[in-house]
Amino acid sequence: MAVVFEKTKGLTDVPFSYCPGCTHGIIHRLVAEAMEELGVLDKAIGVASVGCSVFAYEFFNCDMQQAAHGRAPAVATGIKRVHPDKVVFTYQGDGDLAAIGTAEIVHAAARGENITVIFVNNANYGMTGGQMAPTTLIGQETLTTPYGRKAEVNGYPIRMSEMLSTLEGVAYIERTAVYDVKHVIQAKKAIKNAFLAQIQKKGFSMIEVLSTCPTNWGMTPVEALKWVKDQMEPYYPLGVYKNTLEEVK
Amino acid sequence: MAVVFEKTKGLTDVPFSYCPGCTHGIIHRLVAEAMEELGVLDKAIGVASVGCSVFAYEFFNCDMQQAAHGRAPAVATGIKRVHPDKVVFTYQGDGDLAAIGTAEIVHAAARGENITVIFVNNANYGMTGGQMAPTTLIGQETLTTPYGRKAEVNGYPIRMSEMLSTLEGVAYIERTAVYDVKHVIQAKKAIKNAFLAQIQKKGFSMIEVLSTCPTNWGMTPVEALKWVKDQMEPYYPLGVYKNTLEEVK
Amino acid sequence: MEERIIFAGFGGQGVLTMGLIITYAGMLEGKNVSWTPSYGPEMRGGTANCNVTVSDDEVGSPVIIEATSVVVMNRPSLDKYESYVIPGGKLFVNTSLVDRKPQRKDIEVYEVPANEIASELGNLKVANMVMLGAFVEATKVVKMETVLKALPEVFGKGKEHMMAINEEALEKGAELIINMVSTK
Amino acid sequence: MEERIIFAGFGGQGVLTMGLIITYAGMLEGKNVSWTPSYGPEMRGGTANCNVTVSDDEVGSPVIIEATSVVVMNRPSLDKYESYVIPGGKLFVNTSLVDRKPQRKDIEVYEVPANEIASELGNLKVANMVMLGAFVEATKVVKMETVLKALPEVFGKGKEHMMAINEEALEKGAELIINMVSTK
Amino acid sequence: MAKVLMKGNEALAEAAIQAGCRHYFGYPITPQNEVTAYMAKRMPEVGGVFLQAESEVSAINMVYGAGGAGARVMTSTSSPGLSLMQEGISYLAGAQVPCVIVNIMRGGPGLGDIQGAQGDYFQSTKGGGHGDYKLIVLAPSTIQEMADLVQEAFDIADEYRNPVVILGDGMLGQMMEPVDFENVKKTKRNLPEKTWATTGRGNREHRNVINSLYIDPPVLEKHNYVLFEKYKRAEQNEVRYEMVNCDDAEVILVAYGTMARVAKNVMNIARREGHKVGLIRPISLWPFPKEPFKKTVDQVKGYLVVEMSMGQMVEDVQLATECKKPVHFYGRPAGMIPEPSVMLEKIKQIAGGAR
Amino acid sequence: MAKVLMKGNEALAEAAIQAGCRHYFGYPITPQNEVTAYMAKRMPEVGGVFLQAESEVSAINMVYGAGGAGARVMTSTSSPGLSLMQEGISYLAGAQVPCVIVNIMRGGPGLGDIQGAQGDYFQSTKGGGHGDYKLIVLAPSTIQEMADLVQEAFDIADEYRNPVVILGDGMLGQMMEPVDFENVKKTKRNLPEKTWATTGRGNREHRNVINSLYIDPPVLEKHNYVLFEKYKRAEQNEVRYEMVNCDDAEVILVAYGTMARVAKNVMNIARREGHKVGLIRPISLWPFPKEPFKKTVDQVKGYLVVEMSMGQMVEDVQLATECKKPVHFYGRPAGMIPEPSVMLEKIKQIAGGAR
Amino acid sequence: MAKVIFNEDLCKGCELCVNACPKKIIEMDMSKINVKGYYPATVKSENMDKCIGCAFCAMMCPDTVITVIK
Amino acid sequence: MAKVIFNEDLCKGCELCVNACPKKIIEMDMSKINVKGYYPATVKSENMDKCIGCAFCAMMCPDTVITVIK
Ligand SMILES: Cc1ncc(C[n+]2csc(CCOP(=O)(O)OP(=O)(O)O)c2C)c(N)n1
Ligand SMILES: Cc1ncc(C[n+]2csc(CCOP(=O)(O)OP(=O)(O)O)c2C)c(N)n1
Ligand code: SF4
Ligand code: SF4
Ligand code: SF4
Ligand code: SF4
Ligand code: SF4
Ligand code: SF4
Ligand SMILES: [Mg+2]
Ligand SMILES: [Mg+2]
Repeated sequence: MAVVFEKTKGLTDVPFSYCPGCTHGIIHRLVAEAMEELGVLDKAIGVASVGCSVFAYEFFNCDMQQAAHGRAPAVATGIKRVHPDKVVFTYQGDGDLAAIGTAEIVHAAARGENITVIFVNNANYGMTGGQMAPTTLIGQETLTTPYGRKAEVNGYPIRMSEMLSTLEGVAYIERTAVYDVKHVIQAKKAIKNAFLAQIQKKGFSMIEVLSTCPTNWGMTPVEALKWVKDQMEPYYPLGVYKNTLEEVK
Repeated sequence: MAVVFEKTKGLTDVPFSYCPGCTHGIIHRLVAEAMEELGVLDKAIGVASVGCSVFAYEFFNCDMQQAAHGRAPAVATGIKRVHPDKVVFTYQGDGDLAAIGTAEIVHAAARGENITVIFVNNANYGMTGGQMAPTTLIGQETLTTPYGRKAEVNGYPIRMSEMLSTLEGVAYIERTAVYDVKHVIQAKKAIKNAFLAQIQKKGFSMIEVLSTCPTNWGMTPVEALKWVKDQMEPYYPLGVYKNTLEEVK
Repeated sequence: MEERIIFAGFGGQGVLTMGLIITYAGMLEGKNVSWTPSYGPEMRGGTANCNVTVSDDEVGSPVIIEATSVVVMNRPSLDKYESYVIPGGKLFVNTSLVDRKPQRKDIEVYEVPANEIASELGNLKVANMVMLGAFVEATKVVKMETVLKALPEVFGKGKEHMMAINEEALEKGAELIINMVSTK
Repeated sequence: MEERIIFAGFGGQGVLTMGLIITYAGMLEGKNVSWTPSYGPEMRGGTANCNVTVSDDEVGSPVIIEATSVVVMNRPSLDKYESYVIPGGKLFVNTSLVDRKPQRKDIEVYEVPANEIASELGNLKVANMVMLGAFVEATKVVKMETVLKALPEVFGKGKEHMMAINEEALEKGAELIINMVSTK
Repeated sequence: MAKVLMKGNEALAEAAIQAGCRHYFGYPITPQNEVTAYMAKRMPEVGGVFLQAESEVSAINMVYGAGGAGARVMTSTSSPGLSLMQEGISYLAGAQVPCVIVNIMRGGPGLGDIQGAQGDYFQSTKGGGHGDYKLIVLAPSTIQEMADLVQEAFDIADEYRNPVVILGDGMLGQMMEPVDFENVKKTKRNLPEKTWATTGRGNREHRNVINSLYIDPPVLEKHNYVLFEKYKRAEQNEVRYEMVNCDDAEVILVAYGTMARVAKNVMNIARREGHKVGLIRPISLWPFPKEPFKKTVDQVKGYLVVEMSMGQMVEDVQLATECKKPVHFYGRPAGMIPEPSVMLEKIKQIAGGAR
Repeated sequence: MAKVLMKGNEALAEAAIQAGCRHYFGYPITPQNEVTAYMAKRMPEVGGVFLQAESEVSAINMVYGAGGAGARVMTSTSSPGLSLMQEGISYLAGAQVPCVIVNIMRGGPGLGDIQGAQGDYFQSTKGGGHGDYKLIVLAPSTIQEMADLVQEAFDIADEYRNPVVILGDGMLGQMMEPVDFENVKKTKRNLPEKTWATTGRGNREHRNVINSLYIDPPVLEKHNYVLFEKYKRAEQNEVRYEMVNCDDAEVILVAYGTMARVAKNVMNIARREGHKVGLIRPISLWPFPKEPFKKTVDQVKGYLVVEMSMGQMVEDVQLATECKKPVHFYGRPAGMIPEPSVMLEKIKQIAGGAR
Repeated sequence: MAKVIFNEDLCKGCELCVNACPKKIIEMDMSKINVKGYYPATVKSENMDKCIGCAFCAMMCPDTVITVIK
Repeated sequence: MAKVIFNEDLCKGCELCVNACPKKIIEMDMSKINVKGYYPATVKSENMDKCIGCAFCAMMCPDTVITVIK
């Protein structure tokens, strides 16, 4: 009998620290598989951000740096400018990327910095116990929007993929989800495309992944998947927002 | 004989500190006239940013705060949340707003913060002697792009009006210029519209004004106007990018 | 009088609540009290504990190194906290989930099969209340009646339906100690 | 020997350059030198000045309070810096743009109609060179021939066409002093 | 209102609201998240404003705007967040904008850990930001005191037109103790009206301007002297400390915040063992209390400074004692609690004459 | 190469390039703009990278990335910019990333002014960022020394895996003096290979990780001790200072950077007037030189610390002298130069026995 | 014929695999608690032959618990 | 009949008004230097009656030098 599916070499043996059913784990696996399949693990340098995925530096089986909250794109820029031929990526949450790190992500994109960003949008700050993120939906209850997010007070959720796609330096942006197998497969394809854009030196690439936070959403993991599909996806449409990739076989 | 044109009450008696022919002076006047004509001078609170216009707090004839570099939208937010019925505006350069202050402007816009932003785009950092700004054109020589701005190294100029218009909290955004009388008149109309949006509590409003920096561009003031028209305007198209205003007579 | 108590177990076993109830009851009885929880990501499916002090005097260090009592709800907590008990102090062990005996001989050990009793009561979630009943009976840090007064305050609105079973669990735990002592 | 010199005037009058030439020449003559400019937004159409020290010893404070010489190219600079000259020191005044006499009696004053001479030479921009010629002749801080060597270094490429008139201006300034002294 | 059992973070937040704070700007960070969450819940109830900023940098600048506009305003954060606020803090001090800044410290440097620690003493007391300025820094050691000092902090901020820092740690933020809000002192100060605030000009004769730029050095220098006159007043009037058992003490422990509670325990144990040990607990870390050292320096054999850090306040103690007696130090960083047994050992050594 | 006349900012930049720095990230700010401009021009010529960041916050984090990736990397800024870098600096120290950070100080607090000043001494030497860490801080006082110390700074950074700060001021940045780059010492240290850098794993056995997070307090504590072992080594080996005329001095001036040049002048004047005056010039501000004070404290009547600030280094001098002799202070903030006549007056008072 | 293997001690009992399996053969083993304190997922041996080796379970598992062979 | 009045001491000699005037009647007065050190803009008295009071000059002046009456 042949192995149909096994754990990728792109991950270390350290067990994930995520809550049960948190899709950070799936996304980690996809990134690791993409790197393994593209054969870039030995020249990859990843940047972990501050959020639940802060320990990503223990999980990805490649060189890693841990960046200050929101600054992963700046750290990745520093690395990439030293090693332009290595594959550099960041793994960032929505609080990290869309709140405190707004300037860094916008300017990395505008510079066309030749890095790949994995952007995990779970509509809240998981690590700190479930506060509002810039991506929190209107009406969504969080620790800091106990009466539900109100547009008049907190403004509107930001669609980062759309916003960043207005910038010329961007080579590839796609929004994906991992709430079922079909979307997991598509997400992996997207992540591979993003790395390919970097390998082809096209410029900045980012994959936004709609993810769950069952713990802070107060749902079972299965309910959480459904919430992504029913509540998040309508506001955050999936799809390719920018693509300058050369066709590859 | 009647007075056809005289200095607005919206400005103090302090002479401008700008270089000869710098259009910061024209833009100041338009903002002040707009406030005077809308009758809001006594309830206006302005925020000066860091750049050549840092001394704006001496020029506008209303209460003013001087903000740290890039943080004017945050300062304005603080003010507006204390005095929601006052008219709060910021006056920011392109280094201030589009570089160091990127997070603050994006989030003020996303929040639909009910303030008015005057954004003076002169394609460089005037105050510090003419370095590259995020808005510096490809090929443009500055102190920090002595060989001309190169897309591969410094990325692409950011079109802030376009980018911010993707955000839902935005009520009004228009890009204008002041290189001739016709455009000066249009810019003033735009600035009035932005204040009106605030008065109508529509949310965030911003007027981008293409401006000159004859000193650092190494041109005469008249040449500088022409450069705005010939070089800047094609990359930064003028026009209304977002408008949720109710029609006013 | 100063009681310094550590409650420890898996996250989800309700050890923070146990501590909180004692703290609240202590306050109701006019004592000086302090409650300090563990916090942070290790809580995520990891272990939890809290330090509780109930004292006639001002409460000094909120962090307990020399505990008058320790309550352990699982094995890792026994391993970690057995040494914290002062000589002559009390150690409460949830034998349902702890598969070894304590090694200390200079302390009083109370063995409480809390999960089993709770499951007899029909709700595994009240294992902590069983243990708490035993603890209160054995230590008399606070009166059982004050604990009953503290319960609704700590649980807050919406948990009224749980009161009966919580009280029953407390009683069962207390009974266990009464029987233990009388048979000693 | 330590010469501490302040050059001051409007921005655009070339006072920083005057200082730089002396500094450069001093360095060429093996002296210890230091040049400190004013900077910042007040330069924008405002006043400019620089502090130059030429010394046999290590240069101490780069900021000059007790100047051996002061060169003022306009009226505000005279008002500000007249008091900086040490007793017995030298003050050079561009009388073309300064409409009052210095008040100090304990110093040597040199009156140089620099703009007028420059305009006679056909280029207002070399007023600073006229003044510099006078200054060098009167102070001998550095040799005129070293100044001539320093010129191309300070002006850099692309200004070769200005050399002749610059030299002429320096000479005119120097002549003025020579005549002044001989007529004294 | 009877005593209520509350987390330090929550007591602090409630006390702020009772002190008239109606504007809070902050950004989540452990271990102060309960402040943010509490404000999010309570502010709408009292008609106040809770706004989650996009970062600590923005939060502190919103504080600047709101404080400059005349509001009682607060922000709270923990160590890395406070580092991000340093530019803003320097501006607040320079422009004389009153506000309250809470730092619930954790282990550092960098991302460090999230346990309560005291490694930010220098940052708050000496100046983490640029330029010559001072913050008034208060360090509570009980939950009741957290509530009490917050009230005081707003008053001090308004009286001096200066930012006031509440320097707590993760332990104080997370622990629960009973608090009596009746107890919280109501303002007794004669606070000046905020005639300088940017409220819109209205009928006012002059424009109000909030600013820290003085491009002409002599003017900035004058402004610096104005600030330092104010600081001198604070040094005279705002010093706070607690002395316990110092009358006959041969060895005096010096500690603040959570650490002082541990030190008090150790002092009691040492007393029971027959050692004459006292405790000085600085409550205001700036202005640093020099009097208790002046009063005791002749009588003691030495001081033992204990900190949950590698040693920071110890320098101020050395300066306050004018080096007349040995100042010993024992500390642990990273959120580890210095061990009572080690403290006892050191006390004995000092009592025995160790230098 | 003969002596060249250069601005301090430019000499610094050129020296960095000659020291092998090939990566510079920065953001414009007066009075250090010439560093940025010079790097923009020169880096492409030597195949290096100049990148203008979108802010100082980004710049310092780019430095983190590049330094962690093994490069010799530098940033430069002035006071407000350094405040914005504090979080990043704490991370750099925590993760042990070598780099050189230049602060060309100006007057503060807040926006202040743009004249050279020395108000950021505390920020750099005590810790403007959060947590327990130390930066090695070098303060040049001539343009030649700016060049020399930059070379040294890169070596120290690499040897200790720690950020090194060059603390200059606007005056030093803007003034021109002749520099001899031959003079710049070439590295003599035996620098370890950067086997820890994230260069991509390649054939390496282990993964390299740059990190400052140690969530378990005992582990973080151990890491803190590792850092402080390193700092202790630095305290032993990296102390730098200059002593002038101290042998027979009754009064010793203490000053660093630009201020030390003024002090030297005053010392000479005082000597001419017959006063026995010396000068101690700390070059490393951290580790602070204690030896020159140990050596002189018995012989002098007192020290006069002069700073272009309201008084910051004075505390370190008090600590270094162990309060054995009076330490007097005279300073002016805001970019104003303390007046020689006042200094002379004070010298005479101290010589006369003033306490 | 296909087979799934659970690295049981890594399982957090989230049930995403249960939810994903088209054959509905995965269930939680309530008879044991793993080292992490969860009831782990399992396929009863009698159901294993219904497995089609589609690996849907493995693709949805966030904790890389599952290996699939065929 | 219209007239422009220059607040001469505020003028920085930038010539934007010169450039804007449709009647081309504004010029720089090279005969004097104002307090700021610039040659100020002016309309020669013989040209003033050509002024149409359009205020273009005033609208382009960055330093609020010009008042227009009509
Ligand atoms: C400067 C700073 N501010 C705040 C924090 C606290 N903090 C840690 S994680 C986090 C939010 C993470 O949210 P997100 O990026 O959405 O990641 P998630 O946990 O949801 O995956 C915050 C605010 C910090 N560590 N540093
Ligand atoms: C934190 C900080 N960084 C840098 C500076 C220096 N600085 C002053 S103005 C300026 C740029 C201003 O450019 P812009 O906003 O475009 O305004 P302009 O002068 O062009 O009108 C900079 C970088 C500062 N004051 N504070
Ligand atoms: S808190 Fe939320 S995002 Fe973080 S690990 Fe748990 S479920 Fe995932
Ligand atoms: S430097 Fe440029 S932007 Fe600034 S005042 Fe001068 S011309 Fe205007
Ligand atoms: S491989 Fe497919 S059929 Fe088999 S257990 Fe997994 S999901 Fe079910
Ligand atoms: S998806 Fe993975 S972790 Fe979740 S229950 Fe199934 S095997 Fe366990
Ligand atoms: S008002 Fe019109 S016509 Fe008259 S001077 Fe001005 S621009 Fe010329
Ligand atoms: S536009 Fe104004 S400032 Fe410029 S020349 Fe004309 S009058 Fe003078
Ligand atoms: Mg998130
Ligand atoms: Mg600009």
